[in-house]
Amino acid sequence: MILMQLTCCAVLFPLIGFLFNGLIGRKIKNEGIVAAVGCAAVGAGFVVACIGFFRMLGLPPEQRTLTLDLFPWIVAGGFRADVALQLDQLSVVMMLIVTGVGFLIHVYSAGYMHGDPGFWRFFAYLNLFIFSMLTLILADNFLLMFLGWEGVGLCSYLLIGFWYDRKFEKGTTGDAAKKAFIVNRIGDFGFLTGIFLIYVTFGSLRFQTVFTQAAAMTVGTPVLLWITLALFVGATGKSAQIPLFVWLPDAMAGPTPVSALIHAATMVTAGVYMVARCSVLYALAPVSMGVVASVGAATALFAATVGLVQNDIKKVLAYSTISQLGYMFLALGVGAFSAGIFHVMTHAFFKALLFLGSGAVIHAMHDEQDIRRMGGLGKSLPITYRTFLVGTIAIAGIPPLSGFFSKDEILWQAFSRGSWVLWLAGFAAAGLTALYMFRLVALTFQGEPRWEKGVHPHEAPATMTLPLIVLALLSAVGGFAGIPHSLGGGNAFEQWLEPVFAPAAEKLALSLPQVEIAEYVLMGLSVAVALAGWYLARMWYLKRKEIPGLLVRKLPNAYRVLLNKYYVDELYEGAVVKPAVRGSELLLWKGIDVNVIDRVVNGIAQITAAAGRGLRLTQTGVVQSYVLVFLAGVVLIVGWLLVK
Amino acid sequence: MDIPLPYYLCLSAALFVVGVAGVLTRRNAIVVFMCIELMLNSVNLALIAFSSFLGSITGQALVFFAMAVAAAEAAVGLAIVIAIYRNKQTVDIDAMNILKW
Amino acid sequence: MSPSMSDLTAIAPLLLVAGTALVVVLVDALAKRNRILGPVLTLAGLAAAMTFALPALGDAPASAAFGGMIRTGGFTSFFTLVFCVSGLLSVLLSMSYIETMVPGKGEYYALILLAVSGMILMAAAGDLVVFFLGLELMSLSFYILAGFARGRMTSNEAALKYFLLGAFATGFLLYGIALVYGATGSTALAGFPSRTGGLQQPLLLLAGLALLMIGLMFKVGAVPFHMWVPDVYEGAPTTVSAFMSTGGKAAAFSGFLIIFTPALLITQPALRDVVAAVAAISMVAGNVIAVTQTSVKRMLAYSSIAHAGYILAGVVAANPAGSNGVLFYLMSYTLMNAGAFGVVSLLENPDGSMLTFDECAGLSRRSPLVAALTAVFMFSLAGVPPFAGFFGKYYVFAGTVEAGFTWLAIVGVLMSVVSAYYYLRLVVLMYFNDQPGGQAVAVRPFGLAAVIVAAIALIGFGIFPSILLGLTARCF
Amino acid sequence: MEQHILSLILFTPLAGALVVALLGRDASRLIKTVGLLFSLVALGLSVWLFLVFDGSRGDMQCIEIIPWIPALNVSYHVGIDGISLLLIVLTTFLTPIALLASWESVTVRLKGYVALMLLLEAGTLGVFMALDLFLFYVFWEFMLIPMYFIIGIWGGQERIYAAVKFFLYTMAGSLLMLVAIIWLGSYAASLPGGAFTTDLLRLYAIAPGIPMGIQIWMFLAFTFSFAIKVPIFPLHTWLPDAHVQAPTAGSVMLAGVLLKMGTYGLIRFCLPLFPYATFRFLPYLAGLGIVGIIYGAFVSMVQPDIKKLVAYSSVSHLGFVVLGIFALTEEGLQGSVIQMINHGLSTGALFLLVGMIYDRRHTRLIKDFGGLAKPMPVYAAFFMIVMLSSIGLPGLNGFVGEFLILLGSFRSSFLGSPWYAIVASTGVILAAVYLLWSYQRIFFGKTEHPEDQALPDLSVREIAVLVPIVLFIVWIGVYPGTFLGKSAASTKQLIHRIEETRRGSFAGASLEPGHEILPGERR
Amino acid sequence: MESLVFFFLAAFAVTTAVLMVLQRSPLVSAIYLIANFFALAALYLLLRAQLLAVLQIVVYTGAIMVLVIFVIMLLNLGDEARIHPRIAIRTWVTLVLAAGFLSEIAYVFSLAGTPAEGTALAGGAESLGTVESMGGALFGKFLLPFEVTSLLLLAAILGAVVLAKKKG
Repeated sequence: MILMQLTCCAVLFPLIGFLFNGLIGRKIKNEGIVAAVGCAAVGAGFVVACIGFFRMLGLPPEQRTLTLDLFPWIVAGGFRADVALQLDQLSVVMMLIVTGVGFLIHVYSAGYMHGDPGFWRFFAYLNLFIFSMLTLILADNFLLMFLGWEGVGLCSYLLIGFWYDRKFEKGTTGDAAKKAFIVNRIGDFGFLTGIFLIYVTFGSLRFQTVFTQAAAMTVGTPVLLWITLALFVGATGKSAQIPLFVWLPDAMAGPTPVSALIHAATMVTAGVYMVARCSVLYALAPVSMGVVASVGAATALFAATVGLVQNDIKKVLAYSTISQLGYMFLALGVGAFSAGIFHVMTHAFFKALLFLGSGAVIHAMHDEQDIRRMGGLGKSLPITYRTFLVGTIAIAGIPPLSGFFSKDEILWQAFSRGSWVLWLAGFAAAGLTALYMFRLVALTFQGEPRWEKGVHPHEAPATMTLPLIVLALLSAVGGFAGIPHSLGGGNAFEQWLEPVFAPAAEKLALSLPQVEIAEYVLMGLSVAVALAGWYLARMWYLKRKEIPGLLVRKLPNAYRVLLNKYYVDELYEGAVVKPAVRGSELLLWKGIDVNVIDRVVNGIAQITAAAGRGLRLTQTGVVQSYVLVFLAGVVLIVGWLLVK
Repeated sequence: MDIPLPYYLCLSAALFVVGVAGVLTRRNAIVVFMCIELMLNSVNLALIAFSSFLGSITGQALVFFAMAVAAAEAAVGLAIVIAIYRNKQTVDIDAMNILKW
Repeated sequence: MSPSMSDLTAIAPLLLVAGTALVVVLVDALAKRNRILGPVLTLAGLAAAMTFALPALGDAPASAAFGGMIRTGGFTSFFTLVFCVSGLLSVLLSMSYIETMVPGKGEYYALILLAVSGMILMAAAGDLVVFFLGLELMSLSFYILAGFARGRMTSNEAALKYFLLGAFATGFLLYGIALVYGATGSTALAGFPSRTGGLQQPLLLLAGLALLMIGLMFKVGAVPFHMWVPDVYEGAPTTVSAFMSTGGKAAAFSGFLIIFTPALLITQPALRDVVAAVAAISMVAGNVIAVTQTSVKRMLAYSSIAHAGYILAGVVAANPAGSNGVLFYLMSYTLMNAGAFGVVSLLENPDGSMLTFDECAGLSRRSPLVAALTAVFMFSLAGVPPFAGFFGKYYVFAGTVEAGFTWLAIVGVLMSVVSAYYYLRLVVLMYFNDQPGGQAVAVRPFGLAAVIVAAIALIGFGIFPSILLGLTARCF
Repeated sequence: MEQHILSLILFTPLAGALVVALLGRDASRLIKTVGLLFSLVALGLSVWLFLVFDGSRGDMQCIEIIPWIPALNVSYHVGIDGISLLLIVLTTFLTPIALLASWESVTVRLKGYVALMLLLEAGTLGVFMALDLFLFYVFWEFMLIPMYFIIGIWGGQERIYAAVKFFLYTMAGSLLMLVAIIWLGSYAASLPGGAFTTDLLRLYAIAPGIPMGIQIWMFLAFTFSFAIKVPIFPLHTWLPDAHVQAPTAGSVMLAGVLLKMGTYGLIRFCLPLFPYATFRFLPYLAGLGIVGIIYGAFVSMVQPDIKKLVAYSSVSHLGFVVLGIFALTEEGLQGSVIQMINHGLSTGALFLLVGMIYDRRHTRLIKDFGGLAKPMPVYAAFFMIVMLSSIGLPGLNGFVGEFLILLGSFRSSFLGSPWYAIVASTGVILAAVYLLWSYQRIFFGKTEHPEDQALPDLSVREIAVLVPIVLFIVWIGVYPGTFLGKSAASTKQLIHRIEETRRGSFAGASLEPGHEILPGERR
Repeated sequence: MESLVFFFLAAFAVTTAVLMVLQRSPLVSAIYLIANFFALAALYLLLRAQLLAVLQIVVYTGAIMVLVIFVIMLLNLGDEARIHPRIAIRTWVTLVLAAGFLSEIAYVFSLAGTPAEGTALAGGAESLGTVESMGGALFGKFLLPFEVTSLLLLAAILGAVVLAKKKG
C-alpha cells in the first residue's frame, strides 16, 4: 500500500541527502543549500512518519503491522534475508522520535555548525545517520536491522571524529571515535551471535516468522536464553550499558548536535528498541529478563554517581544519558516494555533539549565546556537557560513534566513486577539525577560568573533557539501521552503499543495494571526524592558552596573514584588494550612470526646452505680423494648387493 | 691338470686391487696412469680366462680392443701429462688443485 | 663377413659423422688458412646425420645390423638426434669462442665429430664390445677437448683429472663387462642378461652388473662417482663443458637404458634400489652443493649432477613413463644445459677467469636478450612450466610414482626447490640488481644463434611437448 | 565464438603480452595503452561470459577440450562453474585497474612490466579455468614467473629477498602437489580399465574411492600447497614480505587474485577429490583458519608499515575464507566465494590507496603520516569506504561474505560446534581495531608533518582507478544476488556431493579404511 | 706341472705389481710393470691365447711402456716426494677399501668355479686364440668394432698432436 512506499521514500530521502551532500556538497559553497537539503530530507521523513501514524490510527490495531518487500539481499543455500520494511506501532513511534527530534537537531545544526569548513560533511553524515537509524527501526528482519545498527555506529564514529584534528581529553577526537566504534563492535559481536542462533533455531531472520514461532515455545527454552543474552550484549554496546558504556562519555568529543541526536535521543536507544522488539524472546527467557533488569538498574545507579562529580557540561549529560538508558533497560527487564519505550520518547525530548542547550552554552562560551569556568549564564542566555531548566525539571522527574510520567511508570513497574531492590536502585538514581542535573544548572546558569575576562556570552541565533523552544515544549507536555491509570489517564501510549507487546505480555502472564495504594506511595517518594535532589543542589552549589569541597576532603577516595569514573577506562586499558598491543607486537609478531616461523623457514634455507658449504669441502681438488670416494662407493654398492 | 678358473680370476682381482691401491697412493701422474694400465691388464686376464674356459672368442676379441683402447689412452694421457708439465713443471697430481670446491 | 648395404645404411649417421671428422682433419691440414670451413663442414655433417636419423624415428621395433653389433630403430635415432643437437649447439657456440683460446684448430671440430660418433655407437650398440668402444671413443675425445685450451692451467688440470678418473672408471666398467661376459658367456645385448651360456652364476652376474653400472654412473656423474664433474666442467673450455654435459650425459644414459632395461631392473630389485639410492643422493648432493657456488660454470656442473639424479629416477621407474621421461628429459636437458653453458661462454672473460655470479649483476640492462635467454634456461632447469624442463621432470616423476618410488619423487621435488634457489640467484642478479658496469657481452652471432635456437626449442617443447613425446613413445 | 569464449579470454592477455613485447622499448605511452586495451578486451569478454553463464546449472560450462599431450593423456581442458566464473571476472577486472594504477609510478622497463602483468593475468585465468590437473599445475607454476619478476624488478628495498622467498615458498608447496597429481593419475591407471589421467572430471568420479590412508596424504599434499598460497597460518610469512616489497600493482594482483588461487584450489580439488580426508582434517583446517583470523588481526594491529598491515590483514581475511570452506555448508561456501571477491576488491583497493600515498611521500610508515584528511579529503573518503568494506560493515561487500561464512560455520554439522563461528566472530571486532586505529593515525589529528600539508589530493586517473572498485564494493554489499546467484548452483552441487559422500551413498565410497594399496604394489 | 708354472707366474705378477706400487722412482716402477706384463703374457699362453700373448708383449711392453718410459725420461722425472702425513690417513683408508673390494670380488669368484665349465678349459680352447681364429673373428663378427678402433686411434693421434704440441 501507498503508506509503505512512502515509508520507503522516507528512508531513502536521507540517503539521497547524504549522497547529495557527500558527493557534491564540497563543491557547493553555499551553506544554505546544504542545510536545506539536509533538513528537508529529514523533515520529509517526519511528515511521512506523521502520515503513517495517523493512517495507522485509522486502522484496527491488529492490522497496524505493514510490510514491504523490496528485494532479496543475501540469499545463499537455505539462508535468505530480504531488504524489507515493516511498519508497526513500535516502529512508527521510533520513527516519529527519530525524524522529529532529528529534524529539530538538523535545524539547530545549521546554526551551530555555521562557518565550519566541514559543514557539508556534517550534514551528509547526519543524513546518513538518519537513514541508518530508519533502516534499523523499520527493518523487518534481524539482518537488515543489523545493517542499520552498524550504520548508526559508523555515523557515530564519523561524527565523533568529525573534528578530526582536535584534541580531546588525553587524546584526540579520533581516539574517542575509534573507541566508540570498537566498543560497539564488541556489542555487535553479541548481536551477530544472536542472529546466528536465531537463524539456526528458527530458520529465518524475519521478525514475524521468528516471533510467531517463538510464541509457540515454552518459557525457559535454553536456546532462547542464549539468544536473548547474545542480543543483549549487542544492546549493552549500542546503548552504553555496563560493561560497554565506556565509549559514550568519550563520544562527547563530537559536535554537540551529534551528542544530542545520536548519543542521547536516538542511536543509544537502539538497544532498547531492539530488546523491546524481541520482547517475546525475552519473555520466554526469564533469566535474561533478570539480567536485563539488573544491568539496567546497576547502570542507572552507577552512571548517576559518576555524573555527580563531573565538571564537563557534556560529560554530566553523557553520564545522565547512560543512567537514563539504564532506566529503560530496567523497564524492559521487568517486562514493562511500553514503559521503556515511553521513556525512550520522553528522554529523547528532554535529553536532546539539554544537549542542545549545552551546545548553545558552549557556543556562547567559545568552546568552553568546563562548568567550573561558567556560572551566571542565565542572564546572558535567557532562552537557553529557561529551556534548559525545563529539560532539567523533566529529567529530574518532577511532575507534570514528561520525565515524571515515564520514570515513575518504570519505578512502579520495577517495584511491582521486579523486586524492591531494583526499585531502590532506580529510586536512588532518581534522587541522584535530580542532584546532578540541578548542580549542573546551578553551576552553569546560576550563581556568579566565573568565566575569564574577554568572554562575552551571547544568545544563540534563532536556528538554534527555535529547536530549543520546541523541544522544551515537548519535554513539558510529552508525558501526557502516557498518563498512568492511577492518575486518571488512559495511558494512551501503552495502549498504542499494547498489540506489539501482547505476545510477550501473554508469556509473562501480565495482568492489566491495577491501581494500587503502593503506586501512589512510590510516586510520592520519587517526587520527594527528586525535590530533595533539587534542594541539595541549591544548598551545595548556590548557598553553601563549601559543602562540596568539604565532602571531597572527607571522602577523598570516593571522590577520586567517582571523578575517574570508577577507573573502568583504566581497567580496560590495562587489562585488555595494553596487553593486546604489547602481546601482539612482542609475542605474536616479533616473537612467533619473525622469530619462530620465519626463523624456521629461513633456517631451512640456512641449513641447506650450511650443508652445501660443508659438502663442497669434500671436493678437495685432489684427484686421489676423488678416487677414494669412488672406491668407497664401489665397495658400498657391491658389498650391499652381495649382502642382499 | 688344469688350473681352475677361480684361480685366474682371483689373480686378476688381486692385480686389479693392487692397481687400484696404486692409483690411490702414488702421486706421480704417470705412475698413476701405469697403475691404471695394470688394472686394465688384470681385467684382460679375467677376460681371457673366461674366454678360454667358456670356449668363446668374444673375450679375447674384447681384450684385443681393450689393448687398442689402452694404447690410445696412453697416447692421450701422456700428451696431457706433457701439456701440464709444460705449464707447471710438475706431474705431481697433488699439485693439481686449482679446481676445487 | 662383409657388411651388406643394409648394414651400411643402418649406420649411415655414424658414417656421416665419422667421415666428416676425417674430412675436417684433411681440410684442416690442407687449407690451414680457412677457419670457417672446418666448423661449417662439421655443422653440415651433423645436420646430414640428423636427416639420416630422422626417418628411422618412427621405427619402433629395433632391427639389428652388423650381426647384432648395431641396433637400429627409434631409440638409436632419437639418441642420434640428441647427440647431433648437442654437437650442433656446441659447434655453433664454439665458433669464434674456441678461437680466443687456441687459434685455428680444425682438430677441435674433428674431435667433436669423433665424440658424436662414439655417442652414436653407444646408443646404437647391440653388443657390449661396441658399447665399450663407443664409450672410449667419446671419452677419449672428451679428455682431449677438456684439455684443449692447453695454455690454461685450468684446462690442463681438467683434462688430467678427467683422464685419470675416466681411465680408472673404465677399468671398473671393463671389469664389469668381463664379469657379465663370464656369467652369461656373451657380450651381446640381445636377450641380455637372461640367456643360457656362461657360468650362470647369479652373484657373478650381479657383481658384473654392479661394476658396469658404476662405470656408467661415473659417466653420467652420479654421486658418489661424480667428483670429476665440477672440476672438469669448470676447467674445460665452456663450449666443451656444454658438449660434455649434454651429449656425454645423454650417451651414458643411453647405455643405462639399453643395458639396465626395465626388464632387468625389475628382476634385480636390489640393483634397482641401488639406482634409486644413487639418484636420491645425487639430487641432494648436487643441488645442495650448487647452492653455495660462486662460479656460474661450477654451479652448472653441480646442477648437472643433480640432473643426473633426476634422470636416474626415470631409470629407476623401469616403466614406459620413466623411460620415455628419460628420453624427453635428455633432449630438453641438452637444450637447456647447452644453452646455459652457451650463455656462460658469451659472458665469460676472454682471459679465462671463471664467470662469477656477481659479474652477471645487471645483465638485463646491458644485454636484455641474453638475460632473457638465461632466464628461460634457468627456469627450465628449475623445472618451472611451461618450459620443456618441467615436462621432463614431470614425466620422470610420473614414472617414479607409478613404480611405487614415491619417496624418490618427493626427494626430487623438494630438491627442485633447492635448485630453484640457485638458478633464480642468477636471474635475481641479472634482473633485480641495477648495478651498472660488468663485463660487456661478447658479440658472437653464431653462439647467440645457438642459444636462441635452444631457448625457442625449450619453449616450443614446453608448450607442445607432444612433438617429442610422440617420438619417445615409439623408441622402445 | 561462444564455445571458445574461455580460450578467447585466456589468450587475449597472452596475445597482449606478445604484442607489447614486439613494440619499441621507448614508446612508453603506446605500450601502456596497448596493454590496457588488451586487458580491457579481456574484461569485456569476461563480462560477456558473465552474462551468458547459466547460473542455474551447477556443472561445468563453456567446456573446451583439445588433446594436448596424448602421451600423458593430458588435454587442454578448460571449463568453468560459478565459482571460477566470479574469480575470472575478478581477475580481468583487477588487471586493467592494476595497470592503470601503475600508469605513472612505473617508468623503468615499462615494456617488460606491462607484458608481465598480462602474462600474470593469463596465468591466473588459466588456473581458474583449467579442468585438467596437469594444465592447472602448469598455469599455477607459470604464474610464479611474472609475479617473481614483478616483485623483483619493480619492488622495494628488500625486493630480492621477498621475490625469492615468494617463489621458493610457493614452489615448495606446489611441487608436493605435483607428486600428488601424478599419484592420482597413476591411481586412475591402476583401476580396472583405467588409464593415466589428470582430467579433473574423471578424477572426481574415482577419487572418493581412494583408500583413506592414501587420501590423507594426497589431501595433505594438495592442502599444503594451497595453504601456502592462501596463506593459512603458519605458512604465511612469505606474504608480508612479498606484499610490502611488491609494487602497488603487484600487490593488487597478489592480494586480489593470486591468494584466491589457494582457496579456489581447496574448493575445486581438496573437497571433492578427497572428501574423507577432508572430513578428517576439517576441524584442524577450520581451526587454523580461525587462528589466522585472530592472529593476522593482532599482528596487523601493531605493524608500523601500512602495507604490511594490509598484508597481515589478508591473512586474517583469508582465514575467514578457509573457515567458510571447511564449514562445508552452502552458506559457508557461498560466503567464502563471495569473500574471495570481496577481499580482492577491498584489499586490492587498500593496496592501491597505499600505493598512491607512497607515490607522494615515499614512505609507508604510519608514524610518518597524520592528519591527511585535511589536505587529501577525497583520498580519505575513499580510504574510509574501502576500510569499512574491509571491516565488514553491512551494506558493503565485506559483510556479506563474512556473515555467510560465520553463519555457515555456525550451523555446520561437519564442524559440529558453533564455537568455531563464535571465536571467529571476534575477528570482526579485531578488524575494526586495527583498521580504525591505523586510519586514525594516518588521517586524524593535526597535519603535523610539513610534507603532508601540501600533498595533492587524488588525480582524476587515481579516482578513475578507485571508483569502479568502490562501485562494486557497494554493489556486492547491497545486492550480492548478482554474484551469489552465479555460484549458487555450483556450491549447492558441491555440498550436495559431499553430504552424499558422508552418508556413504556416493559411488566408490565403500572402501574401508585399512584396505590400502600403494601404487607400487598394484601389479 | 702347469699349476706350478701358474703359481710361479701368479706370484711373480703379484710381486712385481706390488713392487711397482711401492717404488718411489717412476722409472723403476715402469720396469716392474714391464716385468709384470711379461708374466701376464705367459699366463695368456697358459690360457692358450697365443695371439694376445704376443700382442701383450708387442703392444703393451713394446709400444705403450716404451712410450711411458720415454716420457718419464723426457720430462726427467725424479722420485716422488714423501707422502704427507696428513695424507697418510688416506693410505690407510685406501688399504681398508682395497681389502674390502678384494674380498668382495674374491668372494664372488670363489663361487664362480663350481660348475663343470669352471674346472677345465673348454674343448676348443686350444684353437681359440690362434691368429687364424682371432683374425676370423675380428674381420667377421667384430668387423665394426675393429673399424671403430681406427677412429679411436685417430682421436688419440689428434689428441697427442693437439695437446703435446709446443705452444704457438
